[in-house]
Amino acid sequence: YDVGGKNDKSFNEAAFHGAERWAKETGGTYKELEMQNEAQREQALRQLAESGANPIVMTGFAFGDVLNTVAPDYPKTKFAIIDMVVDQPNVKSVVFTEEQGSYLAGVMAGMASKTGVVGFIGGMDIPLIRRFGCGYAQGVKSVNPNDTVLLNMTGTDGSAWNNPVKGAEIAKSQQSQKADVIYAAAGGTGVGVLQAAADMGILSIGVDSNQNYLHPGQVLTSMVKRVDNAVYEAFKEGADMKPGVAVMDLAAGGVDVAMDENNAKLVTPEMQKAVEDAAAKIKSGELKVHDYMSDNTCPAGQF
Amino acid sequence: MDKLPRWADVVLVPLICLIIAFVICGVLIWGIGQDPADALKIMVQGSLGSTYAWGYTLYYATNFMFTGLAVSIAFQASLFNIGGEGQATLGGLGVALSCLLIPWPHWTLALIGSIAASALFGAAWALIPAWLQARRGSHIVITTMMFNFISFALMNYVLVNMLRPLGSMDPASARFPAAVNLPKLGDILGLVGIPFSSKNPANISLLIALAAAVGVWALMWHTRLGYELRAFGKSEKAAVYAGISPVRITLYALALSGGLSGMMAINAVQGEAHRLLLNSVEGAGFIGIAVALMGRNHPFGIVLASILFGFLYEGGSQLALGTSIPREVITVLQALVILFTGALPYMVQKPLEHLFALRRRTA
Amino acid sequence: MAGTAQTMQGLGGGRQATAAPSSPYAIELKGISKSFGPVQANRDINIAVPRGTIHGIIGENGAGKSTLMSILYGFYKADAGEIFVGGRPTPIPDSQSAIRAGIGMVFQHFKLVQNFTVLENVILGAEDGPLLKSSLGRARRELEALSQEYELDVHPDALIEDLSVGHQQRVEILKALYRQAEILILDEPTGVLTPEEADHLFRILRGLRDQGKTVILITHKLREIMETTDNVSVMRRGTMVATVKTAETSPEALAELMVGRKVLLEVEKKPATPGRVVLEVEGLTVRTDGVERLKGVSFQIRAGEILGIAGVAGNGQSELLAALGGIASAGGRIAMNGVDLPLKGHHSNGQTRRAAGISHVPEDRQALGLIMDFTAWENVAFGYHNAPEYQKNALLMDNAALRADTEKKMKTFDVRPPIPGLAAKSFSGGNQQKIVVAREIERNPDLLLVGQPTRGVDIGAIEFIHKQIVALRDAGKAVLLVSVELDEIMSLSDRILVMFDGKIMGERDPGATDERELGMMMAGMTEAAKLGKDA
Amino acid sequence: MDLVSFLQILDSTIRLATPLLFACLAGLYSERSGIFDIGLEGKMLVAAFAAAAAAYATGSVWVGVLAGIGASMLFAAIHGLASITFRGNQLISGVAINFLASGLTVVLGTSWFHLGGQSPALTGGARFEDIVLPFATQITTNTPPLGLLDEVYSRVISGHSILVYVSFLTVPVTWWILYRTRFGLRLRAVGENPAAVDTAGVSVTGLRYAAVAITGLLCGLAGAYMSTGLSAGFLREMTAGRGYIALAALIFAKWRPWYALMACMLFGLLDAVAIRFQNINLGFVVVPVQFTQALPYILTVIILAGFVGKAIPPRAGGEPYVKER
Ligand SMILES: Nc1ncnc2c1ncn2[C@@H]1O[C@H](COP(=O)(O)OP(=O)(O)OP(=O)(O)O)[C@@H](O)[C@H]1O
Ligand SMILES: Nc1ncnc2c1ncn2[C@@H]1O[C@H](COP(=O)(O)OP(=O)(O)OP(=O)(O)O)[C@@H](O)[C@H]1O
Ligand SMILES: [Mg+2]
Ligand SMILES: [Mg+2]
Repeated sequence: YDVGGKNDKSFNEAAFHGAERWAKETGGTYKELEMQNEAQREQALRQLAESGANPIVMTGFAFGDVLNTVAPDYPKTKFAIIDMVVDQPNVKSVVFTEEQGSYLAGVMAGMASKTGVVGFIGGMDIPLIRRFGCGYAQGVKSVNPNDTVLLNMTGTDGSAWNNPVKGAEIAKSQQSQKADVIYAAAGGTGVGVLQAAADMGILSIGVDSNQNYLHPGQVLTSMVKRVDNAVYEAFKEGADMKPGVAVMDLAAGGVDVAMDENNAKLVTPEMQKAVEDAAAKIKSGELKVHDYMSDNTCPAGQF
Repeated sequence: MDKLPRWADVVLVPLICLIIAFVICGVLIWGIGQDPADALKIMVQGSLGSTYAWGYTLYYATNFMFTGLAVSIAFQASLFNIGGEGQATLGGLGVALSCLLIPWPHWTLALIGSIAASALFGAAWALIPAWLQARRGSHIVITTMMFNFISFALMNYVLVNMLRPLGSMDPASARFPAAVNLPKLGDILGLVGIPFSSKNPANISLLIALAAAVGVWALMWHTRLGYELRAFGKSEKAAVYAGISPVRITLYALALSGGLSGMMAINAVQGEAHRLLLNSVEGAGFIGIAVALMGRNHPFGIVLASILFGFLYEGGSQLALGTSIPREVITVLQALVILFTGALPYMVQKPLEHLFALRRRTA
Repeated sequence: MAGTAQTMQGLGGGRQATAAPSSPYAIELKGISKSFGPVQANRDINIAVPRGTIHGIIGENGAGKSTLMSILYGFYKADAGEIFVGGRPTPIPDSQSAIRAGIGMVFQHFKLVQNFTVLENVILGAEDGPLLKSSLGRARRELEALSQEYELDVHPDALIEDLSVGHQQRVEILKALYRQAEILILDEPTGVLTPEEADHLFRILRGLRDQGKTVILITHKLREIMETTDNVSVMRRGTMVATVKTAETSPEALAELMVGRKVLLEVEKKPATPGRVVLEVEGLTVRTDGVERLKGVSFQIRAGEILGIAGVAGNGQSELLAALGGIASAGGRIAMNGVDLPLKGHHSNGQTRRAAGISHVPEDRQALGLIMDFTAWENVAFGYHNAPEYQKNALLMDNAALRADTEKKMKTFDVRPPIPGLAAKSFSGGNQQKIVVAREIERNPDLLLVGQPTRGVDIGAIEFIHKQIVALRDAGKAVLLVSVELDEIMSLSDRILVMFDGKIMGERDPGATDERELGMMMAGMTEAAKLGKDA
Repeated sequence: MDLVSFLQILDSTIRLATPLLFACLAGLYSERSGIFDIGLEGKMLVAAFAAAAAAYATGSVWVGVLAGIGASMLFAAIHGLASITFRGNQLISGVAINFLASGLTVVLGTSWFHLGGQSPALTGGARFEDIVLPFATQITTNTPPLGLLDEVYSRVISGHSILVYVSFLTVPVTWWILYRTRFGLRLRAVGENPAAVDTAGVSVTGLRYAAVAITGLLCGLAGAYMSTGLSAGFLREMTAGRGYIALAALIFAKWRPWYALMACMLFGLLDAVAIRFQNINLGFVVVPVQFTQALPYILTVIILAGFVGKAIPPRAGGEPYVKER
C-alpha cells in the first residue's frame, strides 16, 4: 500500500478488498505491508521478493521509481504496479483512466446541478489529482458549457489528505459560491467534504471506492476505480502474470460511476441515460476524454 | 542529596528510562492483543540483526544527526529553530538543482557541489527568519514554523510545475545521472575489508554527518564563534557587554543551523532517493528537535540519540512489515522514549540517588 | 539595652530547657545544619534572638547567613535542627508556616514580580478572598497607613520594574508589614541603597523595634552593625562563631572574628600624581526608551588618578558606564588617548572599547559581567575571547592556556575555591566579583571603568579589591569609579564628581568635603551646598 | 467581492478560528504559569479522538466532550508531572506528548474500530448541531437578500455549534480570571517569578498544576469541537498542525486574552481567504494555487515583521522551579 494507510476508505482499502476476495475464493494467503516512509519502499519490495512472494502487487505511483531498480534484481518474481507504468520485463503496469470515470461523474454533476455551479476538491495539486479534476470538468461542460466548475485543493503538505475540517470548510466555501454538487478526490479529507455536503443538503461525489453508503441519498455517486479488481486479477494470474501495460479503462471495467440503492433516488432516468450514452461513446472511442497527463493542460478548467 | 556516580548518571539512568519506555509500550502491545516479546525480537533483529539492518538504522540516524545538530546549534544560542523541516526541504532542492543542472563527472565532485548547494539553500531559508528576528523582532519560533509551511507549498509548486518530467505521474524530479550517486556505506567499508551489506541506503553521508558532529563540537567549544554563540545563548545582556553583536550571532547561528538541516538532503535525496521527492524530509526536521534535546545539545549525545531514533524508526518499520501491529505503535514507543529519557530522568535519578546513598552507608 | 559584657556564644544550646511560651526570645534556632550537595552551608547553628531587638548577623561571603535565614523563613529545609518561635517549637516546612508564625523576610535578591504593581506584589499570597477587588481596596488603604506610619512613601500603582532598588526594597518591607510580621529578617538590605536611603531604612527599623517587633539584619557593613543593632552574631564558614552585645564590641574585633585575621578597614593610598589626559568626555548624552537619561556630561580623566562618581542610583551613572563601555549608543564625543571613539553604530561595542584600552567592571556582575552557567575559565575570557594569547591558531581557541591563565588569576586574587572548571554561579557573590575584577584589572588597561565594585562583597574581599584598584592607579592608569557607597567614593577617589538627574552637579576634592555636602549635592541641591559652605 | 461572499468568509473565519482560540487560550494558562507547552497539538488530537470514540459509543455528544476533556487532561497531567514534579525539560515533554497522541490515537482507533485509525461517522445526537440564534433567518441557497445587520447576524453570528459560542465566551472569562481574581494574580506571578509566589506562602506546584489542568480542559474542548462539531468523526492527524498555529497565535498575542482572540481570528481569516480564493487569475498570469495556499503563512510573517514588536514571554517560562541546586 501507499503511504496513507490501508483503511483510507478509498484507494488502498479497495486494494485490500481485492486481495481479500482472492484469498476467500482461492484459499490462498498473501502478505501485506504498509509503507510509512520513502526509504522503506525498496526495503519492503526486496523483503517480499526474497521471502518468495510471487506475484507482488503494489499500489501507488510512488513505487514506480523504486520498482525500476528492484525488478531487474528479481527476474523470476512477477510484479504488478497500480497507477504507474514501469517498463520492465517482469512487471505488469496497471493504469486507470480516471479521466473517463471522472467525466461520467461530471456528466451526472452537470445534470444534477440546479445552480449551474459545481465543485471539485482535490487533496494536493499533483498531476494525478489534476487528471481527476480535468475529466470531471469536461464532463460537466459536456452537459452545459456555461456551467462553472470550482476547482480547489486542500493543501501542500501531508495533512492535505487527512484534513476533514478543511475539506468541510472548502465545501462550505464552494456551497456559498452556489455549488450544489461537489466532487472530492482528497483521501481522508473527502470524508469531511461528503459530511459537510450532506449537512448543507447539497450533493457530493465520492471517489475510488463506492462511498455512496456514507450518506445514503446525499452522495450523488462515486467515481469508482476498481483497484480491487486489478489486485484480484493480478493475484489470480499469479506467477503467470503477463508483463506489460494493462489499461483499466471504462471499457475494461476499470473505472465507473457507482449506482446502487443508496443513490437510486438521486439518479433520474435521463441522467442514467446520459451516463450510459457517454460511456458508450467513450468505450467506442467516439468520445475522447482529454487526459491532463498527456500534455499537462486541461481544456475545461484551470488549475 | 548525594550525587550519583558519573557512570550511573550517564549510562544507568538513560538505560532505566529506556527500559521503562519499552515496558509501557509492551503493555500497550499486549493490550491490543499482540505479543510484546515477539515484537521486540522483530524490532531488534530487523534493525540491528544484520549489517543490512544496520544499514537502514544508520541511514535514518544520518538524517537525524544533521537535523539534530542543526537544532542544537540554534539552541546553544537560545534560538529555537523549528524550521528544520523546511530548511531540509530547501536543501533537497539545492541538491536536486546541483545534481540535475551541472554535469558532474564524478560523485566526489558532485558531493562537494551538493554539500555546498544544500547548505546554501538551507542556510538561506533559515536566514530570512533570523534576519526578521534580529532586525524586526519577529519571533523565531513562529517564523520558522511558517517557513516550513511555505517550503512545502514551494516544493509542491516546483515539483509539479517545474522539475517533474513531462508525462510523469509522480510529483518528483527526474532521476539524477548515475555519476552523482553516492557510494554506499557497504562499498566503502568493503574497501577496508569490513563486510557490510550494500543493499541498503546507508551511504557516505553518514561519514559526513559524523564529521559534522565533530565539527560542531569543535566549533562550539574550541572557537571564538562557538564561544560567542554560547555566551549569547546564556545571556544576551552579558553578550552585549562583552561586545558580541546579537544581530550577527543570530544570523550566524541560524545560518549554521539551516545549513546543517539542508545537508540532510545529501543523505536522503542524493544518497537514497536519487531524485527529489515531494516529501523527502519526512518529519526528520521535527525528530531533530527530539534528538537535540535528548542528546542534551551535545554533538556526541546527538549522535547517540540519532542512532537510538534510527533504531526505533527502522525497528518500527520492521514491526509494521512483520506483524499486524499497527505501525503507529512505534510512534508511541518514540514518544515514551522521548518522555522518559528526555523529560523524566529525574524520576529515575531520585530513587537511584537514595539507593546509592544507602549502599554507601552500609558499605 | 545596656547590659553587662557577656558573650552569648552557644547560648541556644545551653538553654534548651528554658523553652517556654513566655520566652524572652522571639526566635531560637537549635542545631541547624544544612548542606547543598558537598557544601555544608550551615553546621550545627545555635542562635537566640531576644524579642524587641535588632539583631545583626555578619560573616564573610558564603559563610551561610542567607542560608540560615532562608531556613528560618521556610524557603530551604534544614537537614537537622529545631526552630522555636516565641519559645514554642515551630516546624517551618514552607514560607506559609513562616508567615503564619509572624516571620517576614526581605531577601538579598528581592522576590518581587517585576511587571506587577506595588499593590499587586503586596497582596500576592495575602489576598482577602477569591476576587481581587476588595483585597486591592483594603490593601491600598492599609498601604497608605503603613507608608505614613513608617515614611515608606511608595506609590501603590507603580510598576516594580520602574522603581529604584531602594523603593523596591521598601515594597518588600511593606509586604512583610502587610502580613503583620512580628519578626522581620533583612538580608543585606543596604547593599544597593544610597546613604540617605540606608539611614531612612534604619530609622524604619528602629521604629519597628520600638513597637516591639524583632529585626534580624544581615550586612557586611560594620558601621551599620555598630549604629543599629543591639546584639550581633558572627558566622564563619557555616558555623556560628560568636554572639555579642554590640555595645561591647568594636568594628575591628568583629572584622577579626569574621575573617579570622586582622583586617585593614581604611584604604591606604599615597597621594595621586595625575599625568596626561587619558579620557576626554564632551557633551555625552544617552536616551533609553525615549527618555534622556544622560544630559550632556563632560569631564576628563588623567593617568594615575581615580575619578569617583557619586550619586543616588538611577541618576545617569549606569548610562555613563554603558556609553563609555560601548553597551549603549550615545551622543556627544569621547576621545581615548586623543583618539575619538564611535558612540553609535556597530563599531561602538565592547570589543572596540577593549581594543582602545578600556576595561569595564560592570555594576551588575551577574547580569553583565559573567555568564553564570560558564565555568570560571570561560568567564576569564569573557570580552577578551578574541585576545591573541587565548588563540591556538587562526581557527581554534587555546583552552589550555585559558585554564592556566585562570588558575594564575585565581591565585593572585584569592578566589575561593580556586577551581577554574567550576561554574560561575557556584561561586559566592564576592568571589564572582573577584573573578570579574581579576579579568579586567589584569588586562592592565589604560582606563578602568568600575561600577559598584564592592556591592554585596564582604570586608575581606573589599579590602582586596580596593587595594587592586589603587595599585592600578599607582601604575599610572586612569580609573573611573562609580559607586553609591559614599564611604567607598570618599576613601578611594582622588577627585569626586557628583551626578544628579543625568548631569554633573559639581566636582569636589575628597579631602575638602564631607558626606553631608556630597549627600546634598546628590539630592540636587548644589546651591544649598555651596551656600552652606560659604556661610 | 460581494457582501455575501464577504460574510461567508467571516462565517468560515469563525469556525476555523474556534479550535485555534480554545487551544491558544489553553496555552495561555499554561505558559502564563511558567510551563511552556508545545504539546497543544497532541492534547487536541487525543481529545478529538476520545470525543469521537465516546460519542460514537454512547450516542451522546456531551459524553464525547467529557471524554475528550478527560483524555486531554490526562495528557496535561503527564506534562505537569514531567515538567513540574520531575523538573523535566518542558519542550521535550511537549514533543513527547505530540508523538504520543499521534501514535496512540491510531493504535487504539485501529484496535477498536478497525477502520485504520478512523472513527465511524457520528450521526444525530453524537455530534453537535449548529444553533440558529433567535430571530436569525435560516440561510439556504436561495434565501432572498436581507438587510445588512440581518445578514451579519444570520450569516456570521448565528448558525454555529454551541462550542463556538463557548470559545468566544472563554476570552472575557479568561481576561476576568487573569486580571480580576486571586487565582489570576497568582497565576501571572508564578510565571514571572515563582520565588515571589513561594516566599509569599503560596504553593508554586499547586498553581502550576491548576494551570496545566485548565490547559487540558480547553485543549479538550478544542479537540472535541474538531471531531464532533466541525466534522463528524475522528481521522488520524486531523488536527493538522492547528496546535502549532495556536502556539504561534499565542506568541503573536503576547500571552494576552483579547489579543489571542484577535490573533486567532486573523489566522482563521487568512485561512478562510486562502480557501476562498485559489487560482486567482490576474489576467496576465495565474497565481498558482500553492501560492494562495502559502499566503496565510507569508502574511503572518509579514504582519509579524511589520506590526508586532518583540514578544516577551513570561519570564520564568520553560524553567522548572528549583530552590536548591
Ligand atoms: N541554592 C544553593 N545551592 C547550593 N549551594 C548553595 C546554595 N545557596 C547557598 N549555597 C552554599 O551555601 C553556602 C552558604 O551560602 P549563604 O548564601 O548562606 O552565604 P551567606 O553567608 O549568605 O553569603 P553572603 O554574605 O555572600 O550573602 C555557600 O558556600 C554556598 O555555596
Ligand atoms: N547554585 C549554587 N551551586 C553551588 N554552590 C553555590 C550555588 N550558589 C551558591 N553557592 C555557594 O554558596 C556560597 C554562598 O553563595 P552566596 O552567593 O550566597 O554567597 P554569599 O554568602 O551571598 O557571598 P557574597 O557576599 O560574596 O555574595 C558560595 O561559596 C558558593 O560557592
Ligand atoms: Mg547571602
Ligand atoms: Mg551574597
